[in-house]
Amino acid sequence: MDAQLEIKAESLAGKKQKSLLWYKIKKNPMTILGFSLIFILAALALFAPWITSYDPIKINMAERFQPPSASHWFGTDEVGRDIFTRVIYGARLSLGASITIVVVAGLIGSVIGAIAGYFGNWVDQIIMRIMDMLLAFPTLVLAMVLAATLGPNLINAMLAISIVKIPVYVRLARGEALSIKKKLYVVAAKTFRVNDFYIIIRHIIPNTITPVIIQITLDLGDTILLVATLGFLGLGARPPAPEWGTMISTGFKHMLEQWWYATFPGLAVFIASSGFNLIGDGLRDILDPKSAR
Amino acid sequence: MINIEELSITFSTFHGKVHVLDKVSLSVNRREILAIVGESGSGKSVTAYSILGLLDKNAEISNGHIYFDEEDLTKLSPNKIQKYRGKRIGMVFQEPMSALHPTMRIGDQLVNVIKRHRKLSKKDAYPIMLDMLKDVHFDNPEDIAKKYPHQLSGGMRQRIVIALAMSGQPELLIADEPTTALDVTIQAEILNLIKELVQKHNTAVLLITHDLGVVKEVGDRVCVMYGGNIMESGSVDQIFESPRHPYTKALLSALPNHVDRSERLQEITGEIPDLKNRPEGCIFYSRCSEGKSTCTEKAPACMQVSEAHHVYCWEVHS
Amino acid sequence: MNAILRIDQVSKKFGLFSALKGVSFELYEGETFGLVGESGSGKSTLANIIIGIHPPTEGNIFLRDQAFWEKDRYCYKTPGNIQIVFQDPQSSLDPRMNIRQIVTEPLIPLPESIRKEKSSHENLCALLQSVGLQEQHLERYPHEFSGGQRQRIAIARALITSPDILLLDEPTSALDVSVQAQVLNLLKDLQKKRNLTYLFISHNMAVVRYMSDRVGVLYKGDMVEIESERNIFTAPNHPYTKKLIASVPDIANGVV
Amino acid sequence: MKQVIIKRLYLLIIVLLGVTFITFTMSHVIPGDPARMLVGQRASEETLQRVRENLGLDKPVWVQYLIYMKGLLRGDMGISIRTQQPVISDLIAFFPATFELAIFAFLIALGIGIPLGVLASIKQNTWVDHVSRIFSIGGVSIPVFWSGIVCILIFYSKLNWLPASGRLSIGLDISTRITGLYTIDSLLTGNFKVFADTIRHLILPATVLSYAQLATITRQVRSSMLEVLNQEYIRTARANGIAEWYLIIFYGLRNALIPTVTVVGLSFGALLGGAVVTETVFAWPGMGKYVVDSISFLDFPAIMGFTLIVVVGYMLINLMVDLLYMALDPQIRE
Amino acid sequence: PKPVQQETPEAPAEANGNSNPKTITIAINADMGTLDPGVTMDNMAWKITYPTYERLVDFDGASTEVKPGVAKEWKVSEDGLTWTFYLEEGHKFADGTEVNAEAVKFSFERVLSLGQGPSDTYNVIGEVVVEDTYTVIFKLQNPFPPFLSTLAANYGGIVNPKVMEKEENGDLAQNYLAGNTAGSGVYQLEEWKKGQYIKLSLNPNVKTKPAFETVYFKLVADASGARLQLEKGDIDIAEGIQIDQIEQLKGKENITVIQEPSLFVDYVYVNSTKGNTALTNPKVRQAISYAVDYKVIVEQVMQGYATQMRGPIPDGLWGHDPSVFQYEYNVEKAKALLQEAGVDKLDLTLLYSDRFPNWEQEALIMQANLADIGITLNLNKVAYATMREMLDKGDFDLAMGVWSPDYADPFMFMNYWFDSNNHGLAGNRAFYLNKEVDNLVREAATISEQAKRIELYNKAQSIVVEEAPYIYLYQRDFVLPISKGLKGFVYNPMLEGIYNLAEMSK
Ligand SMILES: Nc1ncnc2c1ncn2[C@@H]1O[C@H](COP(=O)(O)OP(=O)(O)OP(=O)(O)O)[C@@H](O)[C@H]1O
Ligand SMILES: Nc1ncnc2c1ncn2[C@@H]1O[C@H](COP(=O)(O)OP(=O)(O)OP(=O)(O)O)[C@@H](O)[C@H]1O
Ligand SMILES: [Mg+2]
Ligand SMILES: [Mg+2]
Repeated sequence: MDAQLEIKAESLAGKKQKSLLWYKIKKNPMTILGFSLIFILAALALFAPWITSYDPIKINMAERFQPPSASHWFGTDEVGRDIFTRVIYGARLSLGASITIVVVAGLIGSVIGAIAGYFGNWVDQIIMRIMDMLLAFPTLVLAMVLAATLGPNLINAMLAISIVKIPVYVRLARGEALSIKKKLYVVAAKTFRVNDFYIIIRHIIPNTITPVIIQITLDLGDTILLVATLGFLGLGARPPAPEWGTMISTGFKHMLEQWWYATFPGLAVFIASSGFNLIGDGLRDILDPKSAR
Repeated sequence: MINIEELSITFSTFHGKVHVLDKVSLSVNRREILAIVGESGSGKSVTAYSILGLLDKNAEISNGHIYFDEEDLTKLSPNKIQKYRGKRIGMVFQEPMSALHPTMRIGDQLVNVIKRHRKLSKKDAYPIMLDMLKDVHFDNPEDIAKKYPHQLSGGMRQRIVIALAMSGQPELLIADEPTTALDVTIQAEILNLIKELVQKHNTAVLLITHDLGVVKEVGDRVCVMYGGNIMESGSVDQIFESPRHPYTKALLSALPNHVDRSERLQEITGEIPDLKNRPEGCIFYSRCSEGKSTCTEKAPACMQVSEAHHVYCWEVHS
Repeated sequence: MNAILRIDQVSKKFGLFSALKGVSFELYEGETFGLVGESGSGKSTLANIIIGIHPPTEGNIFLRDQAFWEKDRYCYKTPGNIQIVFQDPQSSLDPRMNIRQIVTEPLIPLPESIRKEKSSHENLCALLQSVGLQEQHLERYPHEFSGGQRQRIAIARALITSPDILLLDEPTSALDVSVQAQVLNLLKDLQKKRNLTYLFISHNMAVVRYMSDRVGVLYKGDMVEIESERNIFTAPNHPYTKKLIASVPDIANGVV
Repeated sequence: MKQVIIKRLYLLIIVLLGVTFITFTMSHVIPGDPARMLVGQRASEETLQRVRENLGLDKPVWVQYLIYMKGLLRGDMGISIRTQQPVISDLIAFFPATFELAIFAFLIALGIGIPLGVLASIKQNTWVDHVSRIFSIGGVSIPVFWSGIVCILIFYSKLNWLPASGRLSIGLDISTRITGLYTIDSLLTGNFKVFADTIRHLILPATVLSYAQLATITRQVRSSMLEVLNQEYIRTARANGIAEWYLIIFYGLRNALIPTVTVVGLSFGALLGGAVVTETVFAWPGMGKYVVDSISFLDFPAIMGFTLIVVVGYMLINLMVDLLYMALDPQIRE
Repeated sequence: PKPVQQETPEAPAEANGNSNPKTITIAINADMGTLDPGVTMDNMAWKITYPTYERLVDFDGASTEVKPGVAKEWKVSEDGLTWTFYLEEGHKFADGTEVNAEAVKFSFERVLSLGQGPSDTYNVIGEVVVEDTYTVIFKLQNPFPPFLSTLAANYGGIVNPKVMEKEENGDLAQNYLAGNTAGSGVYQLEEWKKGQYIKLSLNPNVKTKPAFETVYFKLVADASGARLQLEKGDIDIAEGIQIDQIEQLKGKENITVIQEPSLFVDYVYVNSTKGNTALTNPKVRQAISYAVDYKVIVEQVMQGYATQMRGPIPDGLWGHDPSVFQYEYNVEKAKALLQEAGVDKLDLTLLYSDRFPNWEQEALIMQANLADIGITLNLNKVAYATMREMLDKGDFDLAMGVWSPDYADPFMFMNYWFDSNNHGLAGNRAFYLNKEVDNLVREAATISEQAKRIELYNKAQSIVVEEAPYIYLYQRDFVLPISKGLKGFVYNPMLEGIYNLAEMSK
C-alpha cells in the first residue's frame, strides 16, 4: 500500500563520502604538500635509527662544531653531536609533544565547551568567565610560572600550553553547541526525555568534532612553535634529549659563527608547522559543507 | 522579449558531469507573467541564473542560446552581462532576509543600485529611492530607508528586494520563489504587488515557484519542468483545465486541495533519475503511469496540442 | 468522544512578548485536530509546551486529568506516550547516527525490559515496514535518504514508543507536492491502524482541510476559532479566518 | 552601548580578581626565595630573616594577597623586589615600548594582511591564493628568534640600513614624555630627527613581529571573505548590477571584517604579553624582557603588575572589539 | 677598515657616540636593579655604583692589594679591633658637599641599619666613631683580618648624608638611591632609561678630569647583537660574548681581546652529607674527581680561556698553594676507587640551571665521563631561583657552581666553602663536615698575621683536596673584546666587570 521508495543508489553510502573527500583533496595541491611534509617528517622520526648511524645523545668533543658536510649533513653541535640526527630524533619529541598538547586541549576544551553551550545560563557564565581568565592570562607568565612551580621540563611546558590552548576549543565547541542545541534532532531528543549528558555525548560532541579537528590541525603548527619558544626560554625538554626549541635556543647563541646549529632545527620547526597549517587550511576547505560541489 | 532556445546546462562535479538542463526552450513577452513550476531539483533556478550569467563556476552552457532583444546573452563577456543585470533584467530571490545586506541600511542599498543604473550622485538618487519605496507600498519611506533588514518583517523585506530589482526599471523581472518564505496573507500582498508593477512598467516576468496555487493566481502562461526538461507549457487555463502530460496530471492530483478527506492522495512514486546519465528516452518514464516502450527509446518531441499549448510526451503524440 | 488531551488556559511569554494568551481546547481520542495560523502565531510554541520543551507561563496541559507541568518542571511521567514530528526532516535527524540509532533513541529513558523488546530486530523491521522503509535501511545514515524518506524515519522514530498522541508540526511543509502526498497518505493509514490522535499543525489550508476533523485558528497567540473542518472552510466566523482563507491561492477559482 | 561597557567593566573586575589570585598563589608556591635573591647568596640567616619580614614574606600567602589587593586599590602595585622601585613606575617605563611595537606590528600586519586576504579569496585556488598562503603560513611557522637574527644580519650588519637594537639611538633624546610612545611624543614636540630615528628603530622588530600576525589576519580575511562572498545578498547585489570591485569592498569586505575583528583583537591582546622573543632579539626595552627577568628573579610584585596590565589591556581590547562589532553589525547593536 | 658611520647621511647618532673621544659606550646584557650601594648585591649595578661612589680604600690597579682612596692613610690596633682612617681633604660629592668623617659614619651606619645583603660583611663593626672632621674610627667586635679589603668592595661606598632629605617613610632614602646616585666618584648618574641605557656624566667637583665625559651602558641582551655592534664600531666594549666566538673576534682588525687570569672559579658541589649516601664516602668523591676530563672542559668548552684549578684558593690570590694535589683524568684509578668503596652501580643527579651557558656542556661531558666509570648521571636543569633553593636545602647529589671573591682574602674561599656553619647556599654548598677543617679555618679567620694564616689554610687545603667535597674544575680567564682604540683599561680580579672608567681613553 505504501509506495516503495527506492533508496537513492546502493553504492552511494560510504564510498560516495570517500571519493568526494579524495576528489576534494586532489583539487587541493597545497593540502597534499602539507600531508607530504608531515609524512616525511614522521617517517624520518620513526625510522631515525635506520636513517642515521649517529647517536642523538652521545657526545663527541673531538667533533665539536663541525660545519655541514658529507658526514654531518647539518653539522654538529657544541658537544659534537650530529645535528641531523638530533633533528630527526627531535621530531619524535617535538611532534609528539605538540600533538599530545593539542589533542588533550582539544578534547578537554570541546567537552567543556559543549557543556557550556548546551546548558547555557550560569553554567555557561561560570565556564566562560574562567575561560576569559585563561585567555587573558599572558601565556608566557602562565607557562613560566607553571614551569617555575613544577620544574622546567617538557611535561610542564606541555601542561602550560594545553591550559593556554583550552579556551580556544571551549569557545569553538561552545559556539557549535549553541547552534547544534537548536537543531531539531536535539530538540527531538529532549522530547524523548533522555538525559542531558546523553545528549551532549551522543549529539553535541560528535557534531562539533569536525571544526575541532580542523582547529587542531591549524593549532598544531602554532603549538610546535610555542613548544619551541618555551624551549627557547629554557622551559623545554630536559637535556640531553633532543628537542627542536631547546636546540634552537642553544644554537641561537652561536648563530653568527655556527649558523647551522639553530638554522636546521629552525627549518624543521618551519616545515612541521607549515605542514600542519596547510593540512588544516585544506581540511577547512574540504570538510566545510559550504565549499561542497 | 526573452527567448531561450534549446538551452542545455552541464555542471561538472566530482562524480562527473551532471546534465541539469536539457534543451529547454521558453520565451516571455512584455507584460506577461510566465510561471515555471516543477519539483525541487527540476532546474528552475538554474534556468533563471543562466539568463543573468550568475551560474556557478562549474557550470557550462553546452547548448542553446538565450536571446534578449536579439542579443545572445550566452555570448556576452562578464563585463557586458553586468550591464544587463539590474538595469534591463531584475531578479528577486526566495529568501528576503538573506538577500539583503545585513549591515547596510535599506536606503543605502537602494541608493547604491540607483546610482549605478541611472548614473546619479548619491544626493540625486535619494529622492528616487524614496519614490521606489513608495512604489512598493511603504508610506513612510524616510523611516524605512534608515532601517536595517533585520528590523523589518519578512514581507517588508521582500518588498525591499522587489524594489531593488525594479530600481533599474528592468524590462524583464525574474522572481525565483519570491513568496515561499512568506505567510499566505503576505504572499497574497506580494503577488499583487508584482502584478501591479507589471501593469505599471510593462515588465515581463519570469516567475519561478513550486506552488501551483501561486501559478494559478498570477501566471499568464505556465511551463512545467521536470528533471531539466520542459514537460508541458501553455496558458494557465490550458494547464489547469486540460493538462495533457502525465506528469502535470499527476502533479495536480497529488494536491490535497480537491480530494475528499476519505480518499487517498495520488502519489508519484520513485525519484528523478540520475541526471548524470540521462536516459535516452523520456526523463519521466520511470515514474510515469502511462509509459510504454517507445518512451524509453527517444526523447519526446514537442507537440502542439492547441494554440500555445505544447506537450513533450509520446503518449500525447499517439 | 473522549477528550484525551486537555489544553487549559495556556499562556506563554517570552520576555515581554506573549506568544500564547490563554489557549484552551481539547483533543479527542482518535481525531486529527488541525491547528492553523500565520507564522509566529504560537503554533509551535503550543506543541513545545505539550511535549515539554518550554514550560507554560500560565495554565497547564492534562492527559486524562494528569497534569503535565508543575511550575517549570515537566512532570508527565510516561515517556513516549506523546511524540512529535517536526517540519524539517533534514535537521531533525542527527547526521552522525544511523537509522537504527535514530529510531531507537526514544527508548532510552524507558525501562530496560520495554527497551529490549521494542528495539529487537523484528520489531524494528516491522516498524520500518509500516512506514514504508526496509530492513536494509537500518544501518544507513540520514544523508543517504530523500526528504520524504527522512520524514518517514522521523515518523518511525515517533511511533516506536507506541504513543497515543502524535504532534505533527508542519510535517510536510518542506516537502515537494509529490512527496507530501506520500507522507499524508502514510499518516492517514497509521492513524487508522493504530488509533492515533493527531495535533496537526500547518499553514497550508488545503492540507489541513484534507487531514483534520476539527480545526483551530490561532491568531497572535489567541485561539480565535475552533470549528469542525467543514464549518471553518465554508463559514468562517472570525475576520482573520476569513482573510486567511481568502488569501490562499488555489488552483480552482472560488472556494477552496 | 553603555550597558555593554558596564558589563565589561564588571567582568573585568571578576577576571582581574581571578587572575591576580591565581598568579599570586602560583608565584608564591614557586620554590625559590626572593629575599635570598635580594640579599645575595652568601647572606646569613638573620639577614635573610630580617629582609623577609621587611617584605612581608613571612605572612601567610592569603594575608599577603589581601595586603597586595588593598595597596592596589590605592594604585599601589608594590615595590619590585628586583629593581627596588615601585612596580608602577617600572611598568610605565616599559609598557609604552611594548605597546608602540605592538601597534606598529599590528598596523603593518593589517595593511598587508587585509588586501592579501581579499586577493586570495577572490582568486581562490589559483596561484595567487597559493602564494599568499605559503607566504602567510611562513609567518606562523618561522620562529621569530630565527627571522629576527637573520634580519639583523642582513639589514644591520650587511646593508647597514637599519639599527639593530633599542628604540632610539644613544645620544638622541626625547626630552618630554607625553604618552611614552616615541613616535607620538616626537611628533607632538616637533622633533623630527627623533621621529625619523624612532621609525628606523621600529622597522625591523615591527616587521618581524607583524609577520606572525599577518598570517592570522590574512587567513581570517580570506576565509571570511570566502564565506561572505557565498552569501545570498552578494548574489542579489550582483544580480542588481553592482560593480564587482564595489561589491567586494563595500558589500563583502565590510562584513568579512566582522569576524576578523574578533580574531585580530584577541591576537593583539596576545601580542601585548607575548613579544618577549622579539624584544630580546632586538633589545627592545619592553615588558617582555622585564617579565622574563622578573620571573627568573621571582619578583612577585613585578609579575603581578605585568599580569595585571596585560589582563587589563586584553579586556580593554575586548571591549573595543565589542564596540567595533556593534558599529559594524547593527543586529548586535540592539 | 670599516667605513662605518658616514654611509647614510642621517646615520644614527649612536655612531657618533662612539667616534666621539669623550664618550664611551659599553654593551651590557642585563638591566640592573637598585643602585643603592647599601642594598645591591648585583654585579651589574656595581658597574654603575663603583665609579660613582668613592671608598675609604680602593684596589690598586690590577692587584688585589688596596691603596688609599678617600682615606689617605690608616692604622690598625694591635688586637686588630680598632681601625683608624685619616681622610684626604677635598673630596666632594656631586652636589659640592665635602666628604668627611660624618659621611663615612653615616654610610656605614646606614648599611648596617638597612640590614640588607651588604650588612652581612660589616656585622663585625661594633661602632663607627667620628674623631674629627677627617678622622674616623671603626671599632670591631672581634678581630677580622679581611676588614680592610672589605672596605674596598662596592658596599664600602660613601654616600652623601644629604640623601636623607629624600627619605620616605623611614626608608633611609633607599627608594631614592635605587634610581639615583649620591656619591663622590668621578661620575654621577645622569639618566637611566630603563631597558635601554644608563648614562653617566662627570661629577662637576672632580679634581682631575678623565678622558670620558659621558659613559653609556647600553643594554643589548642578546650577545650576538652586541657582537655585531662591536664589529661595526657602534660600541666600545661588548660584554657577555660567548667564549666560542672569541677566536673569531680576535681576527677582526678593529677589536682587541683582553685576556687576564681571574679569581672566578667553576666547580662542582659534591653533596657530602645530604645527598646520595654513597657520596659520604670520600673514596667515591675522589673517584668522581678522577673521572672528570678536565682537559676537554678547559680546552673545548672554555676554548683554553681557563686553567684547571689547583686547590680551592685560586691562583692570583694570596694563600694559593701551588703544591697542593691536583686531580687528573684517570678512569682506571677512578674505577679502582669505586671498587674499593664497594660501589658498583650508582645513580646520581647533577643539578644546574641555564644561568651559565657552559654549564650544560660541562654537565653533558660529566655525564659521559661518569658513565665511563659506571655512574649514571641524571641531568636536572631547573630555573636559577629554584636551583638556589635546592642548593640551600641540600636537595641534590652534584651541582654546578661558580664563585668569586668579594674581597681579597682566602677567607672568601676557605671559610665560606668548608666551615660547617655555612652549610647551604651561604658557602659550604657541598654540606661538607670535618671538625678538623672547621677548627683550622676558624682559627685562621681570627689572627691577623698573614704567614700564620697561610699555614693554617694550607693545612686545611690539603685535607679538603684529599676529601674532595668539590670537583675543582677551573679558574676562568677574564675575556673581554673591546674596540682597538680603547686605551687604559686595567682588569682587577677583585672588580670583575667593573671598569676603571676614569683612567680609560680613546
Ligand atoms: N553548482 C552546481 N553544481 C552541481 N549541480 C548543481 C549546481 N547547481 C545546481 N545543481 C543541480 O541542478 C539541479 C537543478 O537545480 P535548481 O536549483 O535549478 O533546482 P530548482 O528547480 O530551482 O529546485 P528548488 O525548487 O529546490 O529550488 C539540481 O539537481 C541541483 O542539484
Ligand atoms: N525560545 C523563544 N524565545 C523567544 N521568543 C520565542 C521563542 N520561541 C518562539 N518565540 C516567539 O514566539 C512567537 C510564536 O512562535 P511559534 O514558533 O510558536 O510560531 P509558529 O506559529 O509556530 O510560527 P511558524 O508558522 O513560523 O512556525 C514568535 O513570535 C516567536 O518569535
Ligand atoms: Mg530553486
Ligand atoms: Mg512553527
